[in-house]
Amino acid sequence: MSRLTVKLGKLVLPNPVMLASGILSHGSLLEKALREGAGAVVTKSLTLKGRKGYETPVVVGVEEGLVNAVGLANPGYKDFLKNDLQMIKEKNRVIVSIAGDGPDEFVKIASSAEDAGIAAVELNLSCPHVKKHGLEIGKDPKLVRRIVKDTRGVLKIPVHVKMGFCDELIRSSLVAEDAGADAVVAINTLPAMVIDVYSRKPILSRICGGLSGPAIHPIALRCVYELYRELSIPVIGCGGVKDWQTATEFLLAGAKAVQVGSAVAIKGLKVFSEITEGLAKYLKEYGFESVDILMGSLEGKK
Amino acid sequence: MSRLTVKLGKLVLPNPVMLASGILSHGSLLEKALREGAGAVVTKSLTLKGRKGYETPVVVGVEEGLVNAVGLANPGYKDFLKNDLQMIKEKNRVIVSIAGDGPDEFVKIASSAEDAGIAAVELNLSCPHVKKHGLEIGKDPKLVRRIVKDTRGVLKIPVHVKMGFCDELIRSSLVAEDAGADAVVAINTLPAMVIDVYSRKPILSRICGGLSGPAIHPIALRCVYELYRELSIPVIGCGGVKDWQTATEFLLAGAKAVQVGSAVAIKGLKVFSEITEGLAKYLKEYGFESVDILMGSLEGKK
Amino acid sequence: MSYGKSVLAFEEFGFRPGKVERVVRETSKMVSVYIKLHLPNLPRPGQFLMIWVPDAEEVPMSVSGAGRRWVRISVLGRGKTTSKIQKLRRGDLVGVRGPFGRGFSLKGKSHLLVGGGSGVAALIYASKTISDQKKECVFLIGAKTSSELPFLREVKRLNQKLLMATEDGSAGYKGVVTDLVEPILIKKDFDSVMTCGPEKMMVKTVELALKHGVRVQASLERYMKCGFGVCGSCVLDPVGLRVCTDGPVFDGRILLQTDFGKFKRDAAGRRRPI
Amino acid sequence: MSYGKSVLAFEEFGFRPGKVERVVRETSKMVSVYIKLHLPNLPRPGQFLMIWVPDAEEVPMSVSGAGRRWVRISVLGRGKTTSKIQKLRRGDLVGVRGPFGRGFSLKGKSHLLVGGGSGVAALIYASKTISDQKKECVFLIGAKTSSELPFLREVKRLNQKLLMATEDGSAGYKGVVTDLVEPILIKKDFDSVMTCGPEKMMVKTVELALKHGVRVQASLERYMKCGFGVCGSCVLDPVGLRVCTDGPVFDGRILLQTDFGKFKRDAAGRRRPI
Ligand SMILES: Cc1cc2nc3c(=O)[nH]c(=O)nc-3n(C[C@H](O)[C@H](O)[C@H](O)COP(=O)(O)OP(=O)(O)OC[C@H]3O[C@@H](n4cnc5c(N)ncnc54)[C@H](O)[C@@H]3O)c2cc1C
Ligand SMILES: Cc1cc2nc3c(=O)[nH]c(=O)nc-3n(C[C@H](O)[C@H](O)[C@H](O)COP(=O)(O)OP(=O)(O)OC[C@H]3O[C@@H](n4cnc5c(N)ncnc54)[C@H](O)[C@@H]3O)c2cc1C
Ligand SMILES: Cc1cc2nc3c(=O)[nH]c(=O)nc-3n(C[C@H](O)[C@H](O)[C@H](O)COP(=O)(O)O)c2cc1C
Ligand SMILES: Cc1cc2nc3c(=O)[nH]c(=O)nc-3n(C[C@H](O)[C@H](O)[C@H](O)COP(=O)(O)O)c2cc1C
Ligand code: FES
Ligand code: FES
Repeated sequence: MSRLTVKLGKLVLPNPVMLASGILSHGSLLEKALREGAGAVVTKSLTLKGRKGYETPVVVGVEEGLVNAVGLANPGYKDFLKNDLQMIKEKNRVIVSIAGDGPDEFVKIASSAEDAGIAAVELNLSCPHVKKHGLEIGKDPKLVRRIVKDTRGVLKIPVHVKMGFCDELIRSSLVAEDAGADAVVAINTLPAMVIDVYSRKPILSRICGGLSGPAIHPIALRCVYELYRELSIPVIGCGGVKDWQTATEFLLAGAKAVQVGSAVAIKGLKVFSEITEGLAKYLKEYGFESVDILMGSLEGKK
Repeated sequence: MSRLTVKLGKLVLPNPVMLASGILSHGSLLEKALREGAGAVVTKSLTLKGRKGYETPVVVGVEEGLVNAVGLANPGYKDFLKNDLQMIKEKNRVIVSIAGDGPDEFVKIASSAEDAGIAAVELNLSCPHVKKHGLEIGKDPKLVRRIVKDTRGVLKIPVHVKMGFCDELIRSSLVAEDAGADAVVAINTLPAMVIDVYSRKPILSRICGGLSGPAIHPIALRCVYELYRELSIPVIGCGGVKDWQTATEFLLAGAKAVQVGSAVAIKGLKVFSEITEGLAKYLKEYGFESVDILMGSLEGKK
Repeated sequence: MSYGKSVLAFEEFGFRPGKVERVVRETSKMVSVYIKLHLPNLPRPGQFLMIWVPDAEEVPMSVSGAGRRWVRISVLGRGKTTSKIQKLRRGDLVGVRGPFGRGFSLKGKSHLLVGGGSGVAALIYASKTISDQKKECVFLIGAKTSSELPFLREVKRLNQKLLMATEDGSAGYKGVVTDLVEPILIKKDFDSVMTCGPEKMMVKTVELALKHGVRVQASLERYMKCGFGVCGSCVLDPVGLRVCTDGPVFDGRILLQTDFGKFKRDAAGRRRPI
Repeated sequence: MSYGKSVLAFEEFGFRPGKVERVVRETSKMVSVYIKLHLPNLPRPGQFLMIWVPDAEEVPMSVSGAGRRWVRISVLGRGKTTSKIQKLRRGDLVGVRGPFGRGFSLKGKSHLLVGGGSGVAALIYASKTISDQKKECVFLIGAKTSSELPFLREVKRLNQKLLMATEDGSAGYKGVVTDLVEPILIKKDFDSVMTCGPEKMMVKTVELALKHGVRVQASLERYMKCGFGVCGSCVLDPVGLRVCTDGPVFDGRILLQTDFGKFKRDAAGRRRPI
C-alpha cells in the first residue's frame, strides 16, 4: 500500500485526489482522468431525463476562477449508465453524482447506478431545487434528511452528499450524517454573476451562475475545517484545488480526500499526477508514513 | 455638475467611488484618499471602547484577494472623533462605520458622530455579534430591525447598513429598508481561512477570517444585482472593485456607488483617480450624459 | 511555480470586446467578419475563437485570417447564431475568447489542403501561412455549386495551385472534392495533407492519404460549451480526447481509432450517429 | 492592462516558507538570523520583511544582508516575538513576506550613516551596497556600552570609516552618537546622510544634516499590522503617509512636517507621545 492510499469508509482509493462533478463529464474522459492519476472520478450530475442545459455562454473565466451555469446538461442517467459508464474500466473508482427532483428520483437513479457496478453515489444537494423555487436542497434540513434516508435505505454502496456554502451548511451536514450519509463533499460553487461592460449584458445566458476555482478556496477551506470539527463521517474538500499545496491545506484542515474541478482548465489532466507527486514528496519530507496521518493534523495556534 | 456626480439620497458626492471601511483607517489617510480622488471615505468600524485587535498575522494575501481578521482594531469612537476626524477637511464626505454591541451602542456612537459633522453612518451589521455567539447581526432580521429603527430614529443624516453574504441577505435588507435605512452596502468579506502547509498552522492568529478582493467580486455583483431588484433604497456595491470595469459592472447591476477596499493594496491610492477617469471615459464613449443614467442599465438577455 | 507556460490563467477564459470592422460576403452562403482585436500573438492556423454575439449564443469559429490588430472569421449561416453573425455590421461588438486549441502542424515543404463548407475557413488561413513561409501547397475546394466556392481570389493572390470541384459541375471538376484527392496524391509528392470540412469528406481524405502513406491532419467540429477543456461536451470517444484542447486538429491515424465520421455528441451529451 | 509594474499581485502578500540557515549572536542584545529564501530580486537597502514566527506573531524586520538565496535579519530582543526569533535554530521555519517598502536612495558618492539600536541592521546592508558600488561612507554607530555595538568587524571588512560612541565610554567616543554628527559634517563633505535608530536620535540627526545643507533620509519604525498599505496602522500623521509603503525611509524635510519624533500610533490606533 502506498503512502497515498486512502480509505473513505468502504471505499479504498489509490490516492485522495478526485475529479469533481461536472468536469469532463463524459465516460471516455473520466476514464482518461483515471489513467492520468485521479484517485476517483465523479460523474456529471445525472438527472432522470436528459437535459441540453442552457444556451451558451455557460461558463466564463474570471479572476482566479470560473463562473458557470451549464444547466445540468447530461444525457440522462440511463443513457449515461448504458453508454458512458461502459467506457470506464475500473467502475469501482466511479462515483455517480445525482441531481434528483425530489427523493424518489434520487432513489431511482442511485439504485440503477449501484446495479451498474459503481463505487458510490454523490447526492448533489447544492443545486437549485426546481419544486422549491430555486432554493438549494441543502438549505432545507428536512428535505436533506428525507433524501439521504431514502437513498441510504436502498443502497449498499456509500452515499456522499455534496453541499454548497450556506448558513445551513453545518446543520444540514449533521442532519445528513444522522440520516446515514457516508461522507460530505464541500463545497459546490457560490452564487455569482459576470457582466460585460462593453455590451452591458450579463455574460451567462442564465444571467447568474456559480463561482468556482482558486477564488473560492479560502472559503471552502474554512467550511471543511468547521465540518471536520462537527462531523464523524469523512469530509471531502472541493473548491480551488490546483496544486499539492491547496490539496494539502484541505487535508490538514481535516478532509479525507479532495476534488479538483476548475484547475483542469488551467493545467489540463496532468493536474492529478502533479498533485499526487507533490503530496507524496511532502509526506516524505515531513516524515508522514501515510496521508491518513496528515489528515486533520493542523496544529493549533500557540 | 460633472458627469460623475451622484446623489445617494441626501448625500451628494463628486463621484461614486468610495473608500471601504477598514482600509487605511486613520484620519490623515482618509484625508489623503479624498485628495487622491475618492468620492467619499468610510472609516474603520468604530466601537465604544478602543480595541487593539488580534495578534498578527491579521491579514494575508491569497489568489486575487486578502483574508483578514484584524479584530476591529480602532482607538474607540471618542478618540477617533476627537483626533482623526479633525485631520479631514471635508467632513461632509466622511461616513462613519459603526460596530456596536447591541442597539444602544449603535445609537450612542451614531449620535456622537452626527454631532461631529459627518455625512452619514454605516452600520456594520456583518461582523460577528458578540452577545449572540458569533452570529452575524445581518443574519438576524429582528435585530436588524431594532438597530436600524433605533439609529434612524435619533439621526438626521443618512443611515447606511452594511451586509455580508448570507442566506438572509435579501430579507434582512428589506427589513432594514422598512426600518428606515437610507442605503444598503453589499458586501462585507466572506468567511474564509488560510493554512500554511509548511508549518501546518492556520496563518491568521484567529484561525478564521474574511475573504475580500477580486476573488469575491462575482459573488458581490450577484448580491447587488438581486438587491437592486428588491429594494427601493440605493445599493452600494463593495467587493473586488479594482478598476473602472469592475466598478462599472456594479453600476450596471444597479449600484448607486461602489466601495474600494483590497485593491488599495495592489494599486495604491491612485486606484481612485484611475477608476473615476476610466468611468468618465466610458460614459463619454457610450454616450451617457451622467453616471445616474448608467446605473441599473444592464440589458436583459435577448 | 515551476509549471512554465503550460499553465493558463483563468482570465484567458473571459471575453474580450471585439469591434466589427468589416463584413464581406464571400459566397452566397458564407460571410467573413473582420474583428478589431489585439492579440498577444498571431493565432496558429487551425486554432479557433469562441464568438459570443450578445444577442444570441456563443459559438466556435475557426480563424480564417489574422493580423496584428484584427482577426477574421468566415461563417456559414447554419442556425440562429450564425445568421446573427452574418448580419453583424461595422461597429457592432462581439465577445471573443481564444484563440484556443492546437492548430495544424505545418512541418514539411509541400502540402495538400482539402476543404469543403465552413472548413475552407481554417484552411485559407493555413494556406496564407504556408505562403508566408515560402512553402508550396495545392488547395482543393469543393462545394455544391460555383457560387458557393469561397476564397478563390484569395488563393490565387497567394499564387497557390487551386483545384475546384462542384457537385453540379458549374466550376472545376464535376463531383465531390474527394474525387480529386487520389489522382493528385499519385501525381505529386506531398509532405502532408490537411483537411477541414464535412466529416464524411474528411474520413475519405484521411483514408486516401494514409493509403498513399502521407501524413494527414483533420480539423474537427464538435458541440462546444466552454472551448477550454472543462465541460467535456466536445469529447471524441472512446479515446477521451477533447476537440477544444487536444484538437481541433488531429492526426488522421489517431482519428481512425475514434468515433470520427461515426458519432458525435449533442448538447445534452447524447451520442448521435453522424 | 496598462498599469505596468506599479501593480502588485495579491500573492505577494502571502507568506513564503523560509528555513533558518544560521543564527549568529552579534552583541549581547542582537542576534542575526540567516534565512534561506529565494527572492526574485535582491532587496534594496532600507526595505523590510514581515517575519512570521508560527509560534508567535508577525513583525517587521529590516533586511540586514542578502544574497541570491538568503536574507539576513538582525534582531534586538524587545518582547515576545523578537525573543522567539532570537531563539530560532538552524532548520526552523518562518513565514516571510516582502521585501516591502521603499529603501534608501543611494544617489551621491559619499554618505554618512548614523545608526543606533536595531537601526544599525538596515544601515549595515546600506553600507554593504555602498561598498559594492565603490562609493564612500562614514559609519557612526552608537550604543550604551561596547558589548552592544554590532557589526564592527563587518564594517571594517568593508573598509569603511567607522566611528563609535558609547554612553559609558567603553568604546570610542563617550556620549551619544549624535554628538559625532556635527563635527564630521563640518570636517567632511557628504552627499547625503542616512539614519536609522531611536527616533529622538534620528530627529537630532535630521536637524543637524539640514542645518548643514545635506540631504538626509531616515528610516522609521511604526506599528505594522499588514506591511503592504491596507490597514493604515503605520500612519505618519498628519500628512497621511504609510511607513510600510511610502516609507520606511523618508526624506528628512518631509519628516519634519509630521509627528516624527513626537507621536506614534499603538496597535489600537491611539496616538501616543514618543
Ligand atoms: C472548432 C470549430 C470551428 C468551427 N469553425 C467554423 C467556421 O470557421 N465557420 C463556420 O461557419 N462554422 C464553424 N464551426 C461551426 C459553428 O460553430 C456552428 O455552425 C455554429 O455553432 C452553429 O450555431 P447556430 O446557432 O448558428 O446553429 P444552431 O441552429 O444552434 O445549430 C446548428 C448546428 O450547428 C452546430 N452547433 C450549434 N452550436 C454549436 C456549438 N456551441 N459548438 C459547436 N457546434 C455547434 C450543431 O451541430 C448544430 O446542429 C466551427 C465549429 C467548431 C467546433
Ligand atoms: C520597518 C521596520 C523595521 C524594523 N527593523 C527591525 C530590525 O531590523 N531589527 C529589530 O530588532 N527590530 C526592528 N523593528 C522593530 C521590530 O519590529 C519590533 O521590535 C518588534 O515588532 C517587537 O515585537 P515583540 O513581539 O518582540 O515585542 P512586543 O512586546 O510585542 O512589543 C514591543 C514594542 O515593539 C513594537 N512592536 C510590536 N509589534 C510591532 C509590529 N507588529 N510592528 C511594529 N512594531 C511593533 C512596539 O513599539 C512595541 O511597544 C523594525 C520595525 C519596523 C516598523
Ligand atoms: C463547468 C462546471 C460544471 C459543474 N457541474 C457540476 C455538477 O453537475 N454537479 C455538481 O455537483 N457540481 C458541479 N460543478 C461544481 C464542481 O464540482 C465543484 O464543486 C466546484 O467547481 C468547485 O471546485 P473547483 O474550485 O475545483 O472547480 C461544476 C463546476 C463547473 C466549473
Ligand atoms: C484589512 C481589512 C479590514 C476591514 N475592516 C472592516 C471594518 O472594520 N468594517 C467593515 O465594515 N468592513 C471591513 N472590511 C471589509 C471591507 O470594507 C470590504 O467590505 C471588503 O474588503 C470587500 O471589499 P474589497 O473586495 O474591495 O476589499 C475590511 C477589509 C479588510 C481587507
Ligand atoms: S468544449 Fe468544453 S471541454 Fe471542449
Ligand atoms: S502596516 Fe498596514 S498600512 Fe502600513
